[in-house]
Amino acid sequence: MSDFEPKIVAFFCNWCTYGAADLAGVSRLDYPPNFRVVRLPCTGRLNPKFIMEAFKRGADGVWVSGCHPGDCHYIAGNYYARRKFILLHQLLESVGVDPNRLRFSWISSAEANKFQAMAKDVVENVKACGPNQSFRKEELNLGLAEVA
Amino acid sequence: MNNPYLPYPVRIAEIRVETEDKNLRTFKFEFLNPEDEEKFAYLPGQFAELSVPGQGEIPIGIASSPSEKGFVLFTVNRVGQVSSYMHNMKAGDIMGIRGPLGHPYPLDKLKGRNLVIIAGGFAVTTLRSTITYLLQPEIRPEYGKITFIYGARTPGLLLYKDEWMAWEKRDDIDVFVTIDREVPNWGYKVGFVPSVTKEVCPPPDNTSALICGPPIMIKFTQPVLEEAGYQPENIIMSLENRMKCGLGICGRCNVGPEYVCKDGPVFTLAQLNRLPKEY
Amino acid sequence: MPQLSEITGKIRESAKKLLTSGQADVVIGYRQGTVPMATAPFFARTPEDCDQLVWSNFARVNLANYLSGRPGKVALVAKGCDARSAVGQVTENQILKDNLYLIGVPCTGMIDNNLVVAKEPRPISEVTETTDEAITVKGNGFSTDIKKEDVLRRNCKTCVNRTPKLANELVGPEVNGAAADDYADIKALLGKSLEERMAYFKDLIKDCLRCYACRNACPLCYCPICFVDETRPQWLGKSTDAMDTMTFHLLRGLHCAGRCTSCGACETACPVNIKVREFNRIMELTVQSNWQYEPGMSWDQKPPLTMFQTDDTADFIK
Amino acid sequence: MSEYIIKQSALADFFKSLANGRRLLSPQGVGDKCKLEETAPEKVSLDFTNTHMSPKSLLFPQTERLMAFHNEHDKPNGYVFQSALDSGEPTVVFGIRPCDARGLSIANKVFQNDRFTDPYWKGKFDRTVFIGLACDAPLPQCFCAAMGGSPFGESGLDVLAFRQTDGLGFKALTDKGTELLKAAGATEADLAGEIKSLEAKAIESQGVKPNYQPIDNLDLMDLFKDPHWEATAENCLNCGVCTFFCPTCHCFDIQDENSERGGVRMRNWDTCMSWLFTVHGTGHNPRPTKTERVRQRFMHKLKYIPLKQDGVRGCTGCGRCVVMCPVNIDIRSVALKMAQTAPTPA
Repeated sequence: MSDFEPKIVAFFCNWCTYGAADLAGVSRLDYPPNFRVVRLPCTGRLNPKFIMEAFKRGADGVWVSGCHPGDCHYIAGNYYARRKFILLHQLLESVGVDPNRLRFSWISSAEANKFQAMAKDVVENVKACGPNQSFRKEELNLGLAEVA
Repeated sequence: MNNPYLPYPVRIAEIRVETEDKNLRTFKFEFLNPEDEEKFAYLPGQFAELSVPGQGEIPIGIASSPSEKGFVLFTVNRVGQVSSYMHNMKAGDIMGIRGPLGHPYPLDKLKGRNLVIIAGGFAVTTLRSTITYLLQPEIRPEYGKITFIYGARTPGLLLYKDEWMAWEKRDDIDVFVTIDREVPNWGYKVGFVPSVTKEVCPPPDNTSALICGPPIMIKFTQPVLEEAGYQPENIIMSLENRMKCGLGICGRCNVGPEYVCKDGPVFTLAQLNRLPKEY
Repeated sequence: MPQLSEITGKIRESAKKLLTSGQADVVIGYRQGTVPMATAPFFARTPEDCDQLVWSNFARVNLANYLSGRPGKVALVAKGCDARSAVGQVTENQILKDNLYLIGVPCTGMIDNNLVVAKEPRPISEVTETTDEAITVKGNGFSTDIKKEDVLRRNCKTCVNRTPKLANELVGPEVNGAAADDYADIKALLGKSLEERMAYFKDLIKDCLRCYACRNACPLCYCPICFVDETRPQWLGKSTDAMDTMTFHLLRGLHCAGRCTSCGACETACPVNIKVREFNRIMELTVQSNWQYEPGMSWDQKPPLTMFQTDDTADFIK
Repeated sequence: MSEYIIKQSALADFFKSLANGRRLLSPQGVGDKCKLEETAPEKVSLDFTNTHMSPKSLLFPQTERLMAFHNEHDKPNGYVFQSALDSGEPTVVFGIRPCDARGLSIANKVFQNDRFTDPYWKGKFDRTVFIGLACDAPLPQCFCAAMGGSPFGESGLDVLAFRQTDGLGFKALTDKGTELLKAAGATEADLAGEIKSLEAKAIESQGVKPNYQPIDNLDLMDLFKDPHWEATAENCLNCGVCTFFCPTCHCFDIQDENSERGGVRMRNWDTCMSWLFTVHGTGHNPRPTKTERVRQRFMHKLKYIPLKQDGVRGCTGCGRCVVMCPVNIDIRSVALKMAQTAPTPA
């Protein structure tokens, strides 16, 4: 399991965590390269179907990160988002999705160090869960002989 | 057994941007296996399913004429998943076509008659096929006078410019091209297709009309023809509906008991008058 | 113990009055079904129509489903849960409160046909019901009495709000529901391991046909285009893939969170008898424990997902 | 003579011989779990009413792979669809009800229509022998006789079996069926009279037959334009239950799915009750509301299919939609309303 490198889909708010990732980069702070980042205008834009789509297509983990409560660029987007997260988090855990696969965080654009630490923590947690085998679509059965 | 769901593999030989808004492109396909071209024997008015592996299929009228050998042409509007994907493909790419499907315009039954061919917008595709077919030297004498009325919103939205301009110079076809509103240096007609039809369409005696266009054009052209004395049996139209199989099986394109894919897409107005308007 | 005929009489009387006085253009209620153990929604538009309205132990469909976007003045025959759904339709601006009249029927629960069939597996050709406490099912050479409390729908057993308190009128004596729904089943489920839960839910939906009867029977599902019908992008495959099916059920549960009134219409509609309400119940419990919110209990409350508190607790967000 | 008998004592051997070299399917389980399943010969049961779902999925699965491609552009056949036709093993179905067999024969004329043959359906159809079991005690929701069928109907079957006091009687209906019975050692007998009287009794037990005949003679457009459709559809929730359970509903959607390695083109059951079913790319929808969609379903069953299939109705009277519909839309009532349509004066 030690050589398992998880694929993690990250949804970052344009105004904070995305900037933090940038800052971590220019500050030469090392963090694991397991993320495919989707930039959102606000975590309020995060439709739960995005997260389902990521898992469905085989992501081993999902990380959603936005502005600290009170810091939303659009005043209240992350407050609404927080309510959605509460439901989604509970629902997925209830149906047996390991909560370590799904991370929510608040990281401002100045918090490059927090970003770095969080990125490492997310990857470690997902690694501990192992590859996502139970909460994804099955590999397509092509039902064909290999191409000559 | 022949599998009608399985597309013939084709290569995109050429892509031509047809309109100024770049939403219409004409794809020229060549069959990967030459014997498939023989199996794909078609007549004007039929359509095919263009099939992009992994994206899906779209039913599109065949724009080339059976007289044009070695390739087939389709003009595709950018609308949904498959057509948008196709608009990003390039010459040399491989995809598939499946067909020919549906019934052609009943040209063999129209021999000896005059034809008025009315097209609106990009629905001109199968009529381009028809005219190209009819203008072959050995075919042309079998028909009477041919009148072609073609309209689009603006000059930039007219397809196949080189071709209709060449047809215009011929004396065995009358060509009337029109746009909705006057623009500078426009040397042709101005006005909607129904009014141009009213003005130029030949008398109904021994004449059949072939119409293909957007619903709104058909809605207003049909009464013009009827007023001019055309019988519903002699007004021939091509329909479209959402389709999947193209074989009269999957059940969504029906207009009453008739499947647009299998029993159409070409119907006479007389037939349509006896069917629900579910198209 | 009210006679069903008594309630039926009052519903008809009220409906006639509403239609003649012009207070309603249509009264949506139930009529007798064409097969045993069924009723059908019925739209009464004239006083004569009203004689077809009935009350039954099988009046399961949630008629609030027909409210969304309906023009004109509507009167609705509503059980406790249906009335809450109707109130929800008002709070979600699907219909104006002034155009809605609720004929409230205090309800003692509706019957689950599957439980009847479990008790009496022989083909049933006739059902007689006179009170809201028992039914008699008859078939070729048999006649079996069944007590309603033995064959109640799951949601009716734990129903707290049986009397539609917000209705414009009540056509029967108030009834008391369960003291409280303790969500014991859901809590027991959540006590299991992740693997067990995943296995449970996968097994739960394995027969799902994706006919979407649960969605369409639900008064909350009035979106003009449901996410399962979106094509660009297409969020859900159309095959019987288990994960696509799971996605549908999870997102349906999520979309109903804070809005579901436990009317059970989804489960009743399911042709393969999936307990689809499991997903809704998880969400109900979450909404209640976080925001102490119960939908459809007042005309002016805001649904929990359309608002927020700056101090909402979410310890899992790091 | 095409009738045969097998005594109770020899039935076990009969089922064994059916299973010889073939997959034997028969109804197993009770209630909503009753379905056609692969059955060991000793497990075949005659004690069932009907399967929960129609048997169409046997020949037309809810999801079926049609073709696939490998995502290898550089290889000659990479990125080109290859057929994934798989007709499965030779199969014998014992215990299909005549209504359902009739449903398959109606769908068969769609899948093998005047212009095209669907190889996926045909492959499985040709490899399957259908032995029907006549209904001697139809259910309250059954109305096959009113729809032109019979509890002893023969359409779509290779053999019709029926209960006798000692064992089963059989009527061979195709060469396939005769062969099978002979191979199983069935004894020839003259049962025509017995079948006739049993059939009459079974039909009688369905009660009074409503008369749907006027629909056949009414004009398509008169039926279509009749004002009752608005009210008929008013209840409808537009779910797909009726279509998914119907033995003759055959509509499907074709979908592509991808992975890194390649992709599959598959077909999935679809339903005319769905808005998406007919919507055009432009957003125009020829059947925009539930009224049109409900009308389409009933017109298709009771008018369009009869027009295309020599008067055979597209409803077999199996009663599934009647009991499954969450809002009790009963095709029998709808058919009666249609039959009462006033024709336009000529």
